[in-house]
Amino acid sequence: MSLLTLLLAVPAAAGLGCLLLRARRAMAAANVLAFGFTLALGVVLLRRVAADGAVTEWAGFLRADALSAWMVLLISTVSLATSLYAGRYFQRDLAAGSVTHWRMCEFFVLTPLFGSGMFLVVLANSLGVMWAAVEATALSSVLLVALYNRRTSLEGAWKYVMLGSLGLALALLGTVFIYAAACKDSPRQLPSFNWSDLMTVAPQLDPRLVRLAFVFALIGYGTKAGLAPMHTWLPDAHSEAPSPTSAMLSGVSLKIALYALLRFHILTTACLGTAFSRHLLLGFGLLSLFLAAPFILVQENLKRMLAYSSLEHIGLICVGIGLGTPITIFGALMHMGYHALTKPVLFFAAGNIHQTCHTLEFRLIGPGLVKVLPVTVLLMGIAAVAATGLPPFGLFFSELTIISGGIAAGQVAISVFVLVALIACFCGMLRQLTRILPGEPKPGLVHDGRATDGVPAMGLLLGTLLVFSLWIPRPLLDVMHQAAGIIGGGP
Amino acid sequence: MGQLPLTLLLLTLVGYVAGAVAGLLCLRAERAANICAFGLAALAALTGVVASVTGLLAGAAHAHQSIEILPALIPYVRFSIRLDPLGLFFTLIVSLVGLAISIYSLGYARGYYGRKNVGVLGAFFNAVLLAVTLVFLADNAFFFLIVWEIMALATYFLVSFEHEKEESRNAGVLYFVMSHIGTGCLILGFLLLFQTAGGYGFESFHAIGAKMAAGPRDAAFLLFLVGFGVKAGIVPLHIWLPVAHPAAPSNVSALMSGVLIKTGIYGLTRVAFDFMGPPPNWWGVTILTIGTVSAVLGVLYALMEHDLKRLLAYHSIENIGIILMGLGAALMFLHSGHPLLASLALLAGLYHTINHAVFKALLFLGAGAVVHATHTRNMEEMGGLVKRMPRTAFFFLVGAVAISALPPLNGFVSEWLTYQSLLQGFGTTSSLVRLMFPLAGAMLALTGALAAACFVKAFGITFLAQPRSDHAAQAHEAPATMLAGQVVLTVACVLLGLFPTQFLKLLDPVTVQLAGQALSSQLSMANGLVLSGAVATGGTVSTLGLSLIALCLLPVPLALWFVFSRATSVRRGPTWDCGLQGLTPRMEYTATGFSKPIRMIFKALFRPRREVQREYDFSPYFAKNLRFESTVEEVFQTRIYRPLNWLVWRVSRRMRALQAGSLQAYLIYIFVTLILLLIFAL
Amino acid sequence: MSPDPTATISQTVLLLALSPLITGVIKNWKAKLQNRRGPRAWQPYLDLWKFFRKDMVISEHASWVFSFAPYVVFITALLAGLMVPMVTVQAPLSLFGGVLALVGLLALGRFFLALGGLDPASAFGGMGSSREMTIAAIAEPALMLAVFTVAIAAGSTDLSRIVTATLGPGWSLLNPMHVLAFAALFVVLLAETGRIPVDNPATHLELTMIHEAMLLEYSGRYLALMEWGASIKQLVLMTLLVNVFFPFGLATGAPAELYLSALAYLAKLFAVAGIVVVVETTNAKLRLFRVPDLLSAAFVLAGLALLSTFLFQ
Amino acid sequence: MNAPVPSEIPAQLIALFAALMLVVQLLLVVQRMLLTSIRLFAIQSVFLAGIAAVVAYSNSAFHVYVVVVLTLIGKVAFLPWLLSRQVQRMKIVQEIEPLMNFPTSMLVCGGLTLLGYLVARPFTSLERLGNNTLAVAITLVLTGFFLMINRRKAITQVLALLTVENGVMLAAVALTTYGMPLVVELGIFFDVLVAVMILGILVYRIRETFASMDIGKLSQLKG
Repeated sequence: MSLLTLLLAVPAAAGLGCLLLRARRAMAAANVLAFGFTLALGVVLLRRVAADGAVTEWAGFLRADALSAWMVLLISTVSLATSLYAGRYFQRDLAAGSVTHWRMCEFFVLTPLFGSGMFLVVLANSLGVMWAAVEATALSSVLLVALYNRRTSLEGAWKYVMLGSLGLALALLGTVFIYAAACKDSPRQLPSFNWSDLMTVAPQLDPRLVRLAFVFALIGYGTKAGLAPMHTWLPDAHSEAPSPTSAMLSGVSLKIALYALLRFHILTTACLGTAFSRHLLLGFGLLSLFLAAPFILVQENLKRMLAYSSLEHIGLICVGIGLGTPITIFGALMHMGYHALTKPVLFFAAGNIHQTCHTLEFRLIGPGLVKVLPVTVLLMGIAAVAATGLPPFGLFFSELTIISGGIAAGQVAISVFVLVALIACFCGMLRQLTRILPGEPKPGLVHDGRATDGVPAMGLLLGTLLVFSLWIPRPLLDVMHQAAGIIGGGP
Repeated sequence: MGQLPLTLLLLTLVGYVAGAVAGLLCLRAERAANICAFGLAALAALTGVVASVTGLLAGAAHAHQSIEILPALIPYVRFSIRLDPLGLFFTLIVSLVGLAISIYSLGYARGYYGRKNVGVLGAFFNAVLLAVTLVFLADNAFFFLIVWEIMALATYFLVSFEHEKEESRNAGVLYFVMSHIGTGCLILGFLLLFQTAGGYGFESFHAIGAKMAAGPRDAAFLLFLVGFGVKAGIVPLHIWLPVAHPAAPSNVSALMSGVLIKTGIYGLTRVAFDFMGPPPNWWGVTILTIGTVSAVLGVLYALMEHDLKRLLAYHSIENIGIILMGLGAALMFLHSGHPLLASLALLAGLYHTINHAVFKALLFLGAGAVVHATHTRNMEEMGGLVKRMPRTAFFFLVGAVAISALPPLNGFVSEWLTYQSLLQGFGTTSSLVRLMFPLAGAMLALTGALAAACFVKAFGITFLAQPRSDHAAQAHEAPATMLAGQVVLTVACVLLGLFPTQFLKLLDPVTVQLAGQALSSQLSMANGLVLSGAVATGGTVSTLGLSLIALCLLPVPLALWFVFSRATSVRRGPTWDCGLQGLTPRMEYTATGFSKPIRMIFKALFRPRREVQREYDFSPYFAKNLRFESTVEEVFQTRIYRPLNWLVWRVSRRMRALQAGSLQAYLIYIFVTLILLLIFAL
Repeated sequence: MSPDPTATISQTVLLLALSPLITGVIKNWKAKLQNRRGPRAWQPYLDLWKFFRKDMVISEHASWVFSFAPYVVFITALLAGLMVPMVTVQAPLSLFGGVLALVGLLALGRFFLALGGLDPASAFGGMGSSREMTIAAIAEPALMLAVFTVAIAAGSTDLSRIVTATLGPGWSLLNPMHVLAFAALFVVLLAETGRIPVDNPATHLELTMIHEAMLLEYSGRYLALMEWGASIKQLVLMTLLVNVFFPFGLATGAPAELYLSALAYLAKLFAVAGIVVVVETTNAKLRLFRVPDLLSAAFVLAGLALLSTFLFQ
Repeated sequence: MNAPVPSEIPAQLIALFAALMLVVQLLLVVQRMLLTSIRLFAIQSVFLAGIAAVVAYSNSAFHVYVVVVLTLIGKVAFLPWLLSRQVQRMKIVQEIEPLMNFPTSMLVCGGLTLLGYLVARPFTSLERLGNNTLAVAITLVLTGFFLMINRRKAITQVLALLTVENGVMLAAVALTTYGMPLVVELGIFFDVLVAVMILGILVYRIRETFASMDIGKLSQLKG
């Protein structure tokens, strides 16, 4: 079987397989294997794309260009780490009795399906199929969010699914419009709905229709990508989901929606040849950045704070793309990757903290975690340093790249704004984490023996992060440049 | 010897890295960790001293080659360093002070055995030294920013090293937040330069200011002023400094006060003299004014402190001010086209930089020993230590004399140079601006005198008279390593004070590089015995000569004694107690009391607030017990920062209402956005 | 250029010999002006002799700093004196330091004086030190500004050069700069030498004394050194005042002039002493927190002097 | 290019059905009884299916019949059945007071209709069949959206969501000659199906936990 097909088939198979084998270890192993395999496939795909451009299968139904390859890598890495982490996590949850065995199975079944859904998003060539796949990811993750079946988690799930599917309905309308725009020239036979073909005819599409289409797509996929002001579901879902799921939602799912949006953005730019979509992206990105900081500053719940920080990063990525110069787009892509490697670690650590302190409220956790969960706190600290954009980690470089690109593009005001927002977010994170990590722990809490949970997963991500912060291998660099070219409307 | 300095410097860097790694490897074995980490740091620092001295002696020979220490892996980030005189000079500072502090730490860290993780301390200590050295050597804006941030990060961990204390945690946060804001300004500043230069290499920034439009140029200057000013702790960006320095372990405080804040000075010098090209007049005026204000306010606030380490921290602000006076004057001279005077003023500033590094580190080390011995930072609970820790007391006294700019020690020399440059600056321009020079000089005099007052208080209350608490009474002398560290710096103080003309030779390449004049030959007369102002008629001083003459005069009183009073005897007796039953420590003059006249005179600034509660039986004049509390207000804290902070919180809480939890509200957000966009798209 | 021994030695001797006399003369004249007989003019010599002969009682709390201070005070005063031109234009140590060094040395002496006051753990000493340092601190800017004014005029901080400059043609008695600077420096002199209206050298009333409070625990030869140092300091400052502003008859080299210039010098010195006496008798001591007003007035005067150099150039 | 010139009849039919869909939508807005609302939705879907059928017939595009069938099975039969079963289980018959009273809601809907027409006006030329179908579609989407905002019961929100879906499908039919490619149609169809089922599950769980369907109660997650 061939590459892309495998990418889709393997996780799906793993997920369905988990329906049969009920043992926790077995299911966890299946997940790990599946995503490990996809990671390998991703690397192969990367090499092939780097070597000879886009890969297509099923008569162009599946198509992977540089952008897709990049996303495939992110998805596989984060999912792999997640499934690595999930095993121990649910072991402790089962022990604590906070989930039933049945619910746990739900997780191990749905997660690979979630994963393959995301793969389909980035591999599908037809915009319609892409839409369906996005919807599928949303649906598969809803039950994951509701896994704990607490009042709050149900609430979070409900908001997530309502806002999500509403947004996706709008996105579908946008998709329809694009298709309609394509139809108008070829009334006889069914026009191709493939993105690649649409790109070729883009200049002939009806500009007004495409504008309208992009507006709906922006609102629709923007909701799923958590762009302000459509982001409101994001903190609820992220904070209520089990930590592995939060990691996947924040690490990749947001970026997947963004990817879908990007496809429209590219198409729109190619059709209109104006900065229409760029400016919209820029605006929403700035709004998200601006909104994130104060919420981080006065946040009372650890995972919600992390969710808002994701909002900030998504905003930054949008700004990078919206600025639209090759440098900034490249920076945005870097940022996607680095953020995907960083944020899950924070969520894993939050998961450990949650399982030890049985709460996520800063006030109740209190100071002194470093004495309780030394290893977790160490890794979390590193991840936090990375996430707040301090060297020697990649986000520092990507942020600096975006800002400097902005300055070079003469957008001084925007760059200054971005910088200010980033500093504000930094201050917020610093203050909040200082409330819980250092200090003398509360009398109730003692050094937790099982504190080394999730170290492999976090180690994997942080190691990758550190390596790729200091050294981006040649083919990867090429692919990223290609991807930047694609987004930038290049070849 | 062309490549020697480079090789040695690389060795130094490797040494710091090794120290950090060693510290982390020996996490469990604290003794080993202590010895490895700080020992390696000391060795590396020693190498650094040698390297920078040889480099400076070699002059500008290999100033313009930039060396990649790591291959460039991320696009357009080049990890390149350059051994130019300015960088080498500051490297000398960090290495010299680092050497002393590392030796000291060998003893100091023992205090943490069993309580804290010495390995971590050593690792971050080395990390800071490494980062600071690289800051001074970096040759690429990106690289500079990276090491700059790493420096801030490592320092943050050191400041909140004793994180069990709420105080240390908050201090760390405050420090990091301020520093990060500063970094933001630096990033923007560098990007503005980059816009014109088109590269991030420092060589491409050289004299870039000349090519820039006035607007961006001034903007860049202000950004750099703020960015580096935060680190240097200029008023009003100084608030983190008196909070962070005391909270850190004493060896770290010494490192911060001696070296870390100098990175700000380095940055300003680098930018203003190397990058910005011929400066407009108001730059110099601004820096001179800021310097003056910082100097006076710093020392005034220092006088109000009775926390020994906070007092020293405020003095750092003062001395940064004095350094900036020199730099500002130099900029003004550059503007008015007097390279000679510019070099003189620059020289004064840089000389004071190294002097302050030396004696402030010395004082902090001494304070560290005292705090170590008395378990308190409150001077009101010390006293009488001169008998219990005589050596520490002596070293502290030397430091105090030096920082009070009293002859014959180094503080006097650099301030003398500053005076000279200010004095001769009067003639450089005929505009009203010239009046700034003598006024700045007068303020410098005020600063010096107040500093003397402050250190009479600091030394007198801490070390002299009777112990004011049991801790002080049972204090013990510091271990040998801690003393050794102080010895290094004491010797440095004396040498820098007595042999300025020899030392100034090292600074020649720096002034040549930045102001185009080598001065040491003009500055030294009578083959190095005498230091003269730039122009021979300007005035001369010879600390060495004065000391010698003083020695020659010493026989006079001795002779008098010999002649008149051989027969007299010496008796120890109680201090006159007005006929009471002996003096108790509670009758001594307190630090608060000592500074009261100043507090009264500068009421307008301090807004002192006093509370007196006395309980008495029949008459208020016979109080049974009396509680007196006197506080002064830190104007910038209460007038600027607290309101600002409050505002931010208020706004954030308001915005939080957006996320009210109702699905309808969220839907409405999307709905409105959609409709607006539709209308916009039409 | 390098200091020649004879001049140095002779000036040292002169300083040592002359300083008690000035103190005595002032005391004596003051008494006369107040219709008292007063001590003889040479009483201070006898006092010093007496102090040297007496046994010493040193506080049990005192440390080596206490014993070290007198020597520092004494020697710094002497050193400072050696930088001021007294009878000849060329001060012996002018090469080793000008007016800045002079101020620095006096400050060094004061530093140790104050420490010596704190050392015996007596509240009086602490009070004295605190007040001394405070007054010195606020006197310093005025002093430095006045010094700057003359130094700028001369283009040098070297006292001999300043004196020669003022001797030169450019100088006129009524130059406003000189008048103002002189006034300022005179006020500073009062403050630095602990004279009414700033301090009362005659009092031992605990609430008013400043300088005496620091000496309270000293006795015997240490006290002698302290007193002597104080009077040398006073002499130095007076000399500075007279020779910088009225450098008439200073010998420029030829030994023949020496006698003349010595006479002129004494005359000027006694004149200033007279002024001091008049001021002391006609004024009451100021409250401590009034002193800043006086000194800030001096600062303003010096500032005006500076401004005048700016205006009249 | 010789597109099949639409004869009058289909065009009028489509216009008629579209108008009827809009009318039903407005009825939904003012309808309180849950079961009635569900039936109204079913009726609306019937009209949608009708339009699709007309399109299929007039363009003789056979795969569009598939859409018709799917719509009939799914939106007319299955989903209403599912929802009404839920409602019966919960034994609540009518919606509590919506955020806006009915006159205001009607006004708002009027405004939205206007907006829909404004947005759609440039594109009337693109419509193959009928006119203003697109306007109706957009209006459906907007009013459905408004309905979602306006109602508090979980079920009615689901309904509203479905009407939005209808609007989208209408747009799809109206704007494109032969509807979308079959895969896409299928994908959309099944997504909607699954979505509603999952919503059903959630509603069920919510009822279990909160003993109510009033999503006004779902407001603990703040800030």
